Amino acid sequence: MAAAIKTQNLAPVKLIRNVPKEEYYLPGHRTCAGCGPALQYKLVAKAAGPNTIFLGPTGCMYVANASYLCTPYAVPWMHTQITNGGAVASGIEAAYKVLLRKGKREGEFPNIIVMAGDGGSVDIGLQAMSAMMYRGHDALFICYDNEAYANTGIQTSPTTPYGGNTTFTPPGSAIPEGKTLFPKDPPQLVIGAHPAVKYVATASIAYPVDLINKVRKALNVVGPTFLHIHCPCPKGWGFDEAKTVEVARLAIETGMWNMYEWDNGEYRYQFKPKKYKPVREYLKLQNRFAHLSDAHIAKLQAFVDAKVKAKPVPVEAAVPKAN
Amino acid sequence: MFKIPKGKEVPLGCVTPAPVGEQPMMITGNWREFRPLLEPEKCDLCMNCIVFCPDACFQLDDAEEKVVLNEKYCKGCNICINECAPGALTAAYELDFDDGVVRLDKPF
Amino acid sequence: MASKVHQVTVWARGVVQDKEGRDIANGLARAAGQEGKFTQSFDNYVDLPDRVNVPLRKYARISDEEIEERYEYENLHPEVVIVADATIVKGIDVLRGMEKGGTLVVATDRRPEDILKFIPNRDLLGKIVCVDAKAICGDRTVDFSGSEGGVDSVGIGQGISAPILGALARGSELVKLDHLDAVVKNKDALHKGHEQAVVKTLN
Amino acid sequence: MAKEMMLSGCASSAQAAKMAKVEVISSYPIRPYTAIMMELSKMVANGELDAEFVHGEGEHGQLSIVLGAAAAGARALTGSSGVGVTYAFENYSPIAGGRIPLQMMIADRALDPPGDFGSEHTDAMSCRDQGWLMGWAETPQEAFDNCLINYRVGEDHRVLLPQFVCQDGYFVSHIPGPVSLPEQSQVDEFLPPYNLPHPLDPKRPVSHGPQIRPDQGTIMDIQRAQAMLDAPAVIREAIDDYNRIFGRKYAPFVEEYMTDDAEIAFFLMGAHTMTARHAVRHLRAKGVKIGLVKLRFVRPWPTEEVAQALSKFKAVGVVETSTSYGGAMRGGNLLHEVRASLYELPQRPLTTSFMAGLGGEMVSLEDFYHMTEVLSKAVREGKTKKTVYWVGFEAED
Repeated sequence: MAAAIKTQNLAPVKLIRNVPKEEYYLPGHRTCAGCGPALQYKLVAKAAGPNTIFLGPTGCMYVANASYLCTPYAVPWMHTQITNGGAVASGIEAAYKVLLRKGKREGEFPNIIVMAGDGGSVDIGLQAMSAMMYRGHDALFICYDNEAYANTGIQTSPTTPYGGNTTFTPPGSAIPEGKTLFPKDPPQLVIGAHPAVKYVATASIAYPVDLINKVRKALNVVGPTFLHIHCPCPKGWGFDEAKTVEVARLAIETGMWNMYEWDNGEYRYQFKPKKYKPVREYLKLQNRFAHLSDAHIAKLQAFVDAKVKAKPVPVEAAVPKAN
Repeated sequence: MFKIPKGKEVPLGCVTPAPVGEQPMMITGNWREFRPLLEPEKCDLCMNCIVFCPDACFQLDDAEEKVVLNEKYCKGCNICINECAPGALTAAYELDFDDGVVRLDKPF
Repeated sequence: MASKVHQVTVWARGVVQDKEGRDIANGLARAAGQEGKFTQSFDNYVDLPDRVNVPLRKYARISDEEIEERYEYENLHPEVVIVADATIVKGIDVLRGMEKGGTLVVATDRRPEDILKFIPNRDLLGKIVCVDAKAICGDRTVDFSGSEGGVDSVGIGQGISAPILGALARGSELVKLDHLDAVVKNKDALHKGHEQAVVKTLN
Repeated sequence: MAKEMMLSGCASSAQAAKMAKVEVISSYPIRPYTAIMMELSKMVANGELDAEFVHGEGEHGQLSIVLGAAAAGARALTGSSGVGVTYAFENYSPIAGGRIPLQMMIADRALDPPGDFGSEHTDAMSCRDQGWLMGWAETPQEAFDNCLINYRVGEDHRVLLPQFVCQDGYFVSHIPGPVSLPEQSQVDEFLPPYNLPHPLDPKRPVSHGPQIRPDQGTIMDIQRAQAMLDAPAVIREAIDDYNRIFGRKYAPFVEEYMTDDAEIAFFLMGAHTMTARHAVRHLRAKGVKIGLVKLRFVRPWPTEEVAQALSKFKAVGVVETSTSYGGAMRGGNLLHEVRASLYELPQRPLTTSFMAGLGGEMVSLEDFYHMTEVLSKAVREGKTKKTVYWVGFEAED
């Protein structure tokens, strides 16, 4: 019944000097010096532009950004509980559909973007996120992944890597490796079971032009889309705050993070190294892995090796496409 | 009916106006131990400092000929120095400068 | 009327000095407790969660009698202010709430005069103590075990907090070096801080 | 002209929502409120109602969806029952604190364990202190009317609070009663379009809900407290207008029945009021000086109206259909508030609590006669024997 209202076509950016100058995530926020998630927020806001509504489930990107009645968002923004970013976005999207249809609001359908941490997306927020995607709401759900519950003081989340030292997985004589579990895979969760989703991608702050273009591609799609963005956290991971981008780059070079798009059933990879560096080079920059023994590192290396060698599942066969 | 002491006011429903250009109630220049210092003759406008600053503190000037640092908000993470392709940025100790930081009563 | 509660405020940088800043407050309180004083030490709750480089406050309180108002957010009237990273003096009114005649301890390689020029309300000070803590033991222990009310599993005064506490004992009667010696891990740095501190009396 | 129909509370509630022109609806199935959503989904499917119907992923999701919708500027409706009401609990305070005036219809139900689908007020009553308007309907007609009245009051800029519009599960929600459906023009005259002062709109960017310091928390609490203080005047205005436009005779807060010269009275809300009315009528015929006071709003609690209404009696029986385990009265929730309302009076009636209808058990005329005996005895003896009577389960009276 509802006609597609979105007509926008956000153009891709070719070079770093074509990155839009306008800022919608402004200076004046309480995120860490060298904050990876803040950097991705800035880039996402640039990519999306002024006709955007951000939703902020509880996490660093709520608490550190919106501290003490100050927010850095030049566009509308709303806090949501850590549990329900996807559901609140669904309601806003539904409201805009009906308000535009009835002529109560004018203009282009807004970009609705949920900016959820790993906890607010694939842990406590999973149900609301999955439902938003299942129902096909026209919204972009971003999981900015700093691999821990950082705002509460660095506790383990489902995306904390094996061997990560967090305040809930401290290494000790009985549990020497710290975190013993291997992480959830957010984009595969989304791709694997949501027929309404047409576009999923991973991105990294190390490659800002690629990140901006993936955001724009996702926003041009009518329907739910998902981005999983790697955002190193100097506090939680224990590295020098000047090295945030360097650590992000190294994650890709070692295979700890993989850059790809899933575009309506088709995988495309970006920045895939010809030869991967050993994960040890990535680990040694970070205090959270300082306690790992050679055996632990070998286990992590084997996990990464298997991951980078694995062929993606031909998802068209597994999940039929919705119209 | 109620008397709200100054400094404790909260807008109705905790809805605040969106900031314009910057959030002047959260000045973060005083977080900085080392400030990035640009040697203009080395700068080739690679734009890395502009793109990689998490706090949006670097911008091109109006003539688009040089990059300008917003010292009011720069937290001194020095990502810009690490990412500067031609090596035009160096870290300078903040106490070596008399100016460049807004002095606040409280941390925020 | 309850007896005077001596307030000490520590300013440090978020994350990179969070534990060291807390160590200064905890070390001071524990050392003063050794001589039978009533003490408390606590983080500024509103400054948390701390972010890398954010200026944050840790507090200690020392009294000859029981401290009656223990449940407060801030030290509103510090008589001693300790600045673990000197650049903080440029961006924050660290002497806010201080009565005339207070003491400022700064970890810096600069001279007291060089620091004082950044402090417009310096006439409040009776004394300034500078110590080149970084040169003595510049380590910044980063550990989250003692944050958010947890129990510190590393111990007090391993890094930069040790020489700063030594300097404090030079410039203030609130705590004695002997008592700090019993509490602080890096005793060498503690004593060097005590010896090398530059004390300048003002007014 | 108004149309007379036999409708269940669920069906009448859906009719009211349609006439309120709700724009976003979020559903999740749980008995017994489900039929509200069944009716609304039919209306949306056949084009009678132009609204977005969003299938929530649970009650928590339902409340989150309508929060987003109402914050964006659309009139929003959701609903639930029993454990569904409590599953959504996290959302109640943010919605009220953010001053988002959406509506939640509750057909009440006992909480687990174990699964009991009977009517009980405990589900909604557990949520009564979050800053939502709250009241119960006695009939499908009142359920219809309360939807419109609550939207009008909640959306008024002097109030801006969300609303729990409650009805007893099964008794009101499922048993059809006569409902007079007004003309749309009457509803339009009564209920202006939804107009949130601060919607999420890229043309007028605002931030909803940044963090505050602990010393600012009281201010947020005061805002909600003030809204509850301001609500009664707005409720009175709305009820006056409602009665005028729709030809009803509602009292804003407490309705009295046969209270002239009454010595004893029942105080209650919701479905069982109807049986109590008939009990009172029969008892009057036998010469018992009894009346009834019905409560229409639990929040804001009408302290003065309750005190004034109850002060003239010698004994009041508070009929409770909710539990407050270990509370001051060891019974339900209403007696706490009734006694607090009476505290300042120089002459207070004897009060006692009747735990009745819990878990959905029916409350019969006989039960009310029995309660009347207890109250009459208290008047004769000048004191109550017990503070709380579990009706039908006391070893001795």
